[in-house]
Amino acid sequence: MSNLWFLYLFFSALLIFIGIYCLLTMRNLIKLFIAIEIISKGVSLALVATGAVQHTILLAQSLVITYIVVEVSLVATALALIINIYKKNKSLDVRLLSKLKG
Amino acid sequence: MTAMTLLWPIIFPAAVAILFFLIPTRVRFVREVLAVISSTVLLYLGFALFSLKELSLTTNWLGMGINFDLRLYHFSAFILLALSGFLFLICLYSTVKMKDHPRVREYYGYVFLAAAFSNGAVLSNNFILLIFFWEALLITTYALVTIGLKPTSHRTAVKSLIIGGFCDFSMILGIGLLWASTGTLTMNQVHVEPHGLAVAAFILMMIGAIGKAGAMPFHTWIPDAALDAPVTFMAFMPASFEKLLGIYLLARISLDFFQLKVGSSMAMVLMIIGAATIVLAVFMALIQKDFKKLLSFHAISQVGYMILGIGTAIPIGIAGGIFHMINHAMYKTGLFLSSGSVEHRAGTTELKKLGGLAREMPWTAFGFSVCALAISGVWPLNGFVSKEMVFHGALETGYPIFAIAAWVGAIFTFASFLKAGHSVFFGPRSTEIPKTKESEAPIVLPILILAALCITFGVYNKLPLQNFIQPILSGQAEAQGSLDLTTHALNLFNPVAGVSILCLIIALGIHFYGWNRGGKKAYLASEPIHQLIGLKQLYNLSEARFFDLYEQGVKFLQWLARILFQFIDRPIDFIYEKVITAIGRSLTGLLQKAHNGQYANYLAWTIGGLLVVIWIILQLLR
Amino acid sequence: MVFSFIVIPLLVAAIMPLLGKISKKLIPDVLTNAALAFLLLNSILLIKPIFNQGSIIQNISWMGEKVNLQIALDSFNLFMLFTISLVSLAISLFSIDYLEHYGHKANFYALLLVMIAGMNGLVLVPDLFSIYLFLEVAAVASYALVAFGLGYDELEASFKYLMLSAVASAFALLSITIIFGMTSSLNFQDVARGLQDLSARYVIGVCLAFFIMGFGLKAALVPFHAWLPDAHPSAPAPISAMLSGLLIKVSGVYALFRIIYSVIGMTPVMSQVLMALGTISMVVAAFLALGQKDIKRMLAYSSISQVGYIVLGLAIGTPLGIAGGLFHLFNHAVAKGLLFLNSGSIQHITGTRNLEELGGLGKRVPLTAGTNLVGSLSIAGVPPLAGFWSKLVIIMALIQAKQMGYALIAILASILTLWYYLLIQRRAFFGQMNEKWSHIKEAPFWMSAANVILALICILVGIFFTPVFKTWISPAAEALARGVQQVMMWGI
Amino acid sequence: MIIQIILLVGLVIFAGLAILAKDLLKAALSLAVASLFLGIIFFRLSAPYAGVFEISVVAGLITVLFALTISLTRKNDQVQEARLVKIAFPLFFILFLIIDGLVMKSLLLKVPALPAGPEAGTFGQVLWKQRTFDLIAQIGVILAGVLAVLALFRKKEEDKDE
Repeated sequence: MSNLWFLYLFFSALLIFIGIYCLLTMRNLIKLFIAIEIISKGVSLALVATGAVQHTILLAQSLVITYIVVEVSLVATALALIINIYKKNKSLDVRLLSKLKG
Repeated sequence: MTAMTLLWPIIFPAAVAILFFLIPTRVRFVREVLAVISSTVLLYLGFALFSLKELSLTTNWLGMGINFDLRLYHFSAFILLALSGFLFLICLYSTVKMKDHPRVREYYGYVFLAAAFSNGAVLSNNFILLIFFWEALLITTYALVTIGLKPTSHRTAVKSLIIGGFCDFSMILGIGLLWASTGTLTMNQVHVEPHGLAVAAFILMMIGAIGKAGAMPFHTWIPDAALDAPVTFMAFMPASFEKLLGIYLLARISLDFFQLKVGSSMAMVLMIIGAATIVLAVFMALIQKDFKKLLSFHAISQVGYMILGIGTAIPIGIAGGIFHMINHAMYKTGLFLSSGSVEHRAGTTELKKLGGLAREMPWTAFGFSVCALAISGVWPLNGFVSKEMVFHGALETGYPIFAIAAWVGAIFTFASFLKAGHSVFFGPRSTEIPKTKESEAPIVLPILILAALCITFGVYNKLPLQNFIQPILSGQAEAQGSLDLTTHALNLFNPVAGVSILCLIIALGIHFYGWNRGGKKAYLASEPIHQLIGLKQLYNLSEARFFDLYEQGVKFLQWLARILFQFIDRPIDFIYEKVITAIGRSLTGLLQKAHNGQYANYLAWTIGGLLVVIWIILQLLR
Repeated sequence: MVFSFIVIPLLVAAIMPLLGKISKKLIPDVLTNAALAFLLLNSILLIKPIFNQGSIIQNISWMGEKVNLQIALDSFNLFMLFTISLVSLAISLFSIDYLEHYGHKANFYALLLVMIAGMNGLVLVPDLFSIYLFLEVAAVASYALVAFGLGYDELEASFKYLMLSAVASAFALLSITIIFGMTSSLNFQDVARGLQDLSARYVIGVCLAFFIMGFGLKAALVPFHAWLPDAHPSAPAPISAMLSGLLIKVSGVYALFRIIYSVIGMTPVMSQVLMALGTISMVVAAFLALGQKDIKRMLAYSSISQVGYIVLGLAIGTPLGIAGGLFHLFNHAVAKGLLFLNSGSIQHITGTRNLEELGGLGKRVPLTAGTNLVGSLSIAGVPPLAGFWSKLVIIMALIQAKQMGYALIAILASILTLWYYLLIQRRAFFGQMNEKWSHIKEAPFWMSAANVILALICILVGIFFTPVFKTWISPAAEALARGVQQVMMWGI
Repeated sequence: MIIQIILLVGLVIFAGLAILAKDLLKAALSLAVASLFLGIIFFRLSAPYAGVFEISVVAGLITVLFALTISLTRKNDQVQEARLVKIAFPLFFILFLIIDGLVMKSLLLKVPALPAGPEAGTFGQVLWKQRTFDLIAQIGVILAGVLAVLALFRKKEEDKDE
C-alpha cells in the first residue's frame, strides 16, 4: 500500500476526530449535525483516496456518489427532526434532550 | 405391548390436562369424574407397565446424541407406579376438597400436567429429555402454589421458582460437565469414576436432585408454601411427587452414573447433608404452632433420612433410603391429607385452636395416628423398617455420628407428632371450633388407604423389599454378599432396634413429662374458666407456663432450635431476600443512574468501547 | 423469485403515498398485508430449492443489458428472510387496528415497507458496500418511524438514535473502505479470497473492532446500546416490535456475523472478544431491566440482554453454538415482537405503560394476558416454549466448547430474565385489580389476532422443536459455520 | 502534491471553523467551503463526477438545507456553548495530530494489499453495470428520506380528522 494512502487517511482521521470532538462537547443540535457531516467527509475522503491509490477510482467514485445520496437523505431526515424538536422545545440545546433516562 | 406404550404415561395425562383447561369453570361434576377416571386409567397403566419390567423406546431426535429415549426398567417402573398411585389418591381427595375452589379448572389441569412431566422425567433415558421434564415441573409447581390465593402466594411461588430454578440450572451445568467428560447423553450408558471434573458434575447434579427433594438448604419455600398453597398441593408435590423424583434421581446419580464408594468424599457430603437436614429441620418442626407448617418441616427432615441412606453407599442403607422414600411419600401424604381433612371441617390448622377432634372425626384421627406412628418409626409400621435399615447402613459406614443424628431426629419426630396429635385429635375438645363431623368419604378414603399401606408395608415388609427395592440394588451387591434386605427388618432383638425403641420411649417421656407437669390440669380445666373475668390473667399465666413447662424438658434444645432457626434457616432466607435482591437493586440503581439521557455521555461510551475493543483485540493478537 | 423481496416492498412503498390520497385506510391496509403475505409465501416456496441446491446465486439482466444484480441466497439468508417476513406480517396485521389513532396510515406503511425492503436487501446482497447501503435504507426509515408519533419522547429518542447510529455506520464504512483498499474488491467472494491470500492480522483486527462498533451499535451490544432503551419504547408499538424483533438482529447481528463468518473468517480472538461482549450485554442489561417501571423500557433492556445471548451463541463458533444462536434469534424475534405488540395492546386498552399503575388486568383481558405470558415465558426460557430450547442449546454449546464460566453466567442471567418477566406478569396481569381498569375491554380483533399468531408460533416451535431445529436451523447454522469456504464456492 | 496537501489542510481548517464558529450560518458556510475543497480534491484524484456531486449536492443542496433550518430555528436565542470547549480544542487537536501522525507512520508500508488489475470501461459502465444494486438501494434511501420528511412534517390537524 503506497505512502500516499496514509497521507489521505491521516487527514481523514483528523476530520473524524474534529467531528467526534464536536459531538462530545458541543450543545447545539445543528452544530452536532454539522459534526456528523464532517465525519462523513472524512469517510468519503478515505474512500476516494483508496480508489485513487489502488487504481480502482471508477468504482470508488460510484461508491462516493451513492454515499453522497445517502448523506442527503440522512441530512433531510435529521434536519426535519431538529426542526420538530425546536418546535417542541423552543431551544436547540441537546442537554434538554434527556427526559428519557434510567 | 409395543415400545410405544411408553408414551402413554406422558401423553395421556397431558391430553387430560388440556381437556381440563378447556372445561369451563361452571361445569361441575364432569371435572371430578374425569379426574378420578383418568387417574384410575393411569394407575392401571402403572401396574401394567410395572409388570413389564423392561421396555425402551429410542427415536432419533436431534442428533448429537440427543435422542428421544425412554426407558422402563424395574426402578423407573416402580417410581411410575408409585406416582400414579399417589395421583389417584390425591385426585380422589381433591374431588371434595377442591370442589368449590375458584381456580379449580387450572388446578386439575396443572396437577395432570405435573403428572405428565413427572412420568416423563422418570421414564426419560436421555439427559436433555430429563432436563426438559424436570424444568417443566417448575412451572406447574409455580402455578399450583399461586392457586393458594393467599396474599403471599405469589411471593412464595416466585421463591419456589427461583430456588428450584437455581437447583435445576446447576443440574444442567452438572449434566453438561458429565457430557463433556463422557461424550454421551444416554443415561444408562453413563458410568463415571468419580474424580476430577466428575466430582464437580456430581455435586452440581446432586444439588439438582436434592433441591427437588427439598433438602436443606433448598427447602425454605416449603414451609411458606404450607400456608400459602392448597393443602392438596402440599400432599401432591412436596410430600410425594417431588420426593419420589428427587430421590429417584439422587439414587440414579449415586448408583448408576457415579458409583459412589463407601466413605468417599462425595458419600460423606451426602451423609452430612442428610444428617444436617434431619436434625435441623426436626428442631424447627418442634416449635411450629401450625399443623401444616409442622408437617412441612417434617417433610424436609425426612428427606434427610433418604439422603443419609443413599449416602452410606452400603446396600442396606441405600435400600433403606429408597424404602424410606416410598414410605415417607405414603405417610406424609396421609398426614397432609388428614391435616386437609381437619382444615376442611374445622376451618383452621392452628394447633392452639384445635383439640379433641377424635370423637367427631374418628377415621381421620385413626389415619393420622397410623401415619404419625409410622413416621415416628414405631414397630411394626413401615417407618420402623426403613429407619432401621438407614441406621444399620449408617453404623456400617463406621461413622456412628450419623446414626446418632438420625436417632436424635427420631426422638424429636416422635415428640412433635405426639404434640400435634395430642393437641389436634386428643385432649380436651376445643371450644373455638363449632361442632363438626367426619369429612366425606373421598377425603377419608385416601387417608385410610395410605394408613393401610403403612401397616402393610411394615408388617409384610418382604413384599415391597423383595419386589421393589431388591431388583434396583441387584447390581450393587458385592460378589458374595447376599442381598437379603429383610434380615433385620422387623427384628426387635438387636442393639440397633433397641436404641431406636429407647429413642421412642424417651420421646414419649419428654412429651408426657411436659404435658403432665404443666398443662394437663390447667389445659383440661381452663376452658370454661377462660371466659370468666379476673381469672383470665391467671389462665393466661398458666397457659404461658404450660408452654414454658412443656418445653422445659427441651429448653436447651428449644433454645438451640431458635438459634439454629435464626442462624441457619434465616440466613438462607436472608441471602435470598436481602443480599441477592439488595445487590441486584443497587447494581440496577447504579446502572440506571449511568443512563442519564445525555447524548454526549452515550457517545462517549461508544467511542470508549471502540477504543477498548481495539486495544483488547490488539493485545490478543500479540 | 428472490429479487421480489427487495422490489415489491419498494414499489408498494413508492405508490403508497399516492394511494393514501384516494383511500386513507382500506387500500394501505390491504395492500401492505398482501405484499407481506406474498413475501412470506415466497420465502416458504424458496425452502425447497435451497435445500436441494444449497445456495442460489442469481444474476439478473435488466432490459437485455447484462448488469450486476447479484443475489446470493443460502440457508442462512433464507432463514433470516423467513424470520423477517413472518414477524413483519404479524406486525402489519397488528398495525391495522393500532394505527387508527396515529393517522397517516399510508405514510406509516410506506416507511415500514421501505424498512423491510432495506432489511431484505441487507440480507440478500453479497457485497460489503451494498450491506452498508441497505443498512442505511432501513435505518433512515426507522429514524422516521421512531419519531412517527411526533411527541417529545419520540423526537428525543429518534434524534439520539440517529446521531449515534450515524457515527457507527461511518465507522463501519471506514472499515469497509480499508478492506476495499486491501483487496480492491467488495464482493464477499473476492474479498474472502483476497483476505485469505493476505496476511494482515493486525489491520483485520482493527477493521473488526470498527465492525464491532458499527454493527454492534445497531445490535445494541453493551456499551454501544444506549440509544435502544430510548428509541424502542418511544416508537409506536408495531415499530418497537419491528426494531427489537428484527432490525437490531438484521442490521446488527446478521451483518456482523455474515461479515465475520463469510468474509473475514472466524478466529479464536474474534470469538473471545465477541463472547465477552455478548456476556457483558446479557448481564448488564438484565440488571437494568430489573429496575424499570415502564413495560416497554423493560422489554427494550431485555432485548439487549437477549441479543447478548444470541451473540454469545454465534460467537462460540461451533455448529451447535451457531445453531443455538440462530434459533434464539428466531425465537427472540417472535417472542419480543409478540411482547412489544402486546405492550401496544396494553397501552391501547389502558392508556398507560407504567407497571405501577397496572394490575389485575388478567381477568379482564385474558387474550392479552395469555399471549403476554407465553411470550414472557418463552424469552425467559421456560419449557416447553421455544425460548427454553434455544437457551439450552446455547448453554450446551458453551459447555461443549469448554467455556464453563460463560455457561454459568448464561444460566444465572437466565434466572434474572425469569425474574423480571415475572415482575411484569405480577404487576400487570395478576395481583390486585386496580379500580381504574374495571371497565376495560379486550384489544381489537387484528391486534389480538397478531398476538395470538405469534404466541402460537412460540408454543408450536417449542413443542415441535425437533423438526424445526433439524430442518430449519441446522442447515442455516451449517451454511454459516462453513463460512468462508461456502462463500468462495458461490461463484463456481 | 503540494497543492493537494494545501487543499487537505484547507479542508481540515474549514472543518475546524465549522465547529468553532459561533454563528451557525457561518458554521454552515464553512462546511460548504470544506465541501468545496473536498470536491476539488476529488477532482484532482481523478474522480471528477464525485467532485461535481460533492460540490453541487453537499456544498450546494445540503448547505441550503442547513441555512433553511437555521433560519427556521432562529427566533429564540442561541445555545450557549461551554467556553472551555473552544479553548481546549487546539490542545486536543494537536494531541490527536501527534497520535494520528505516529499511528500512520507506524503503519507505513505495513498494510498489505493485493494489486488490482486495471479497471476496464468508463465510469458510467461501472456505475450502471457493476454497481446496479447500489442504484436500487439509492432509490430506497431517497424514498426513505422523502417519506421521512413527509412523516415528520405532516399536518397535525389531519390527525384529528382520522
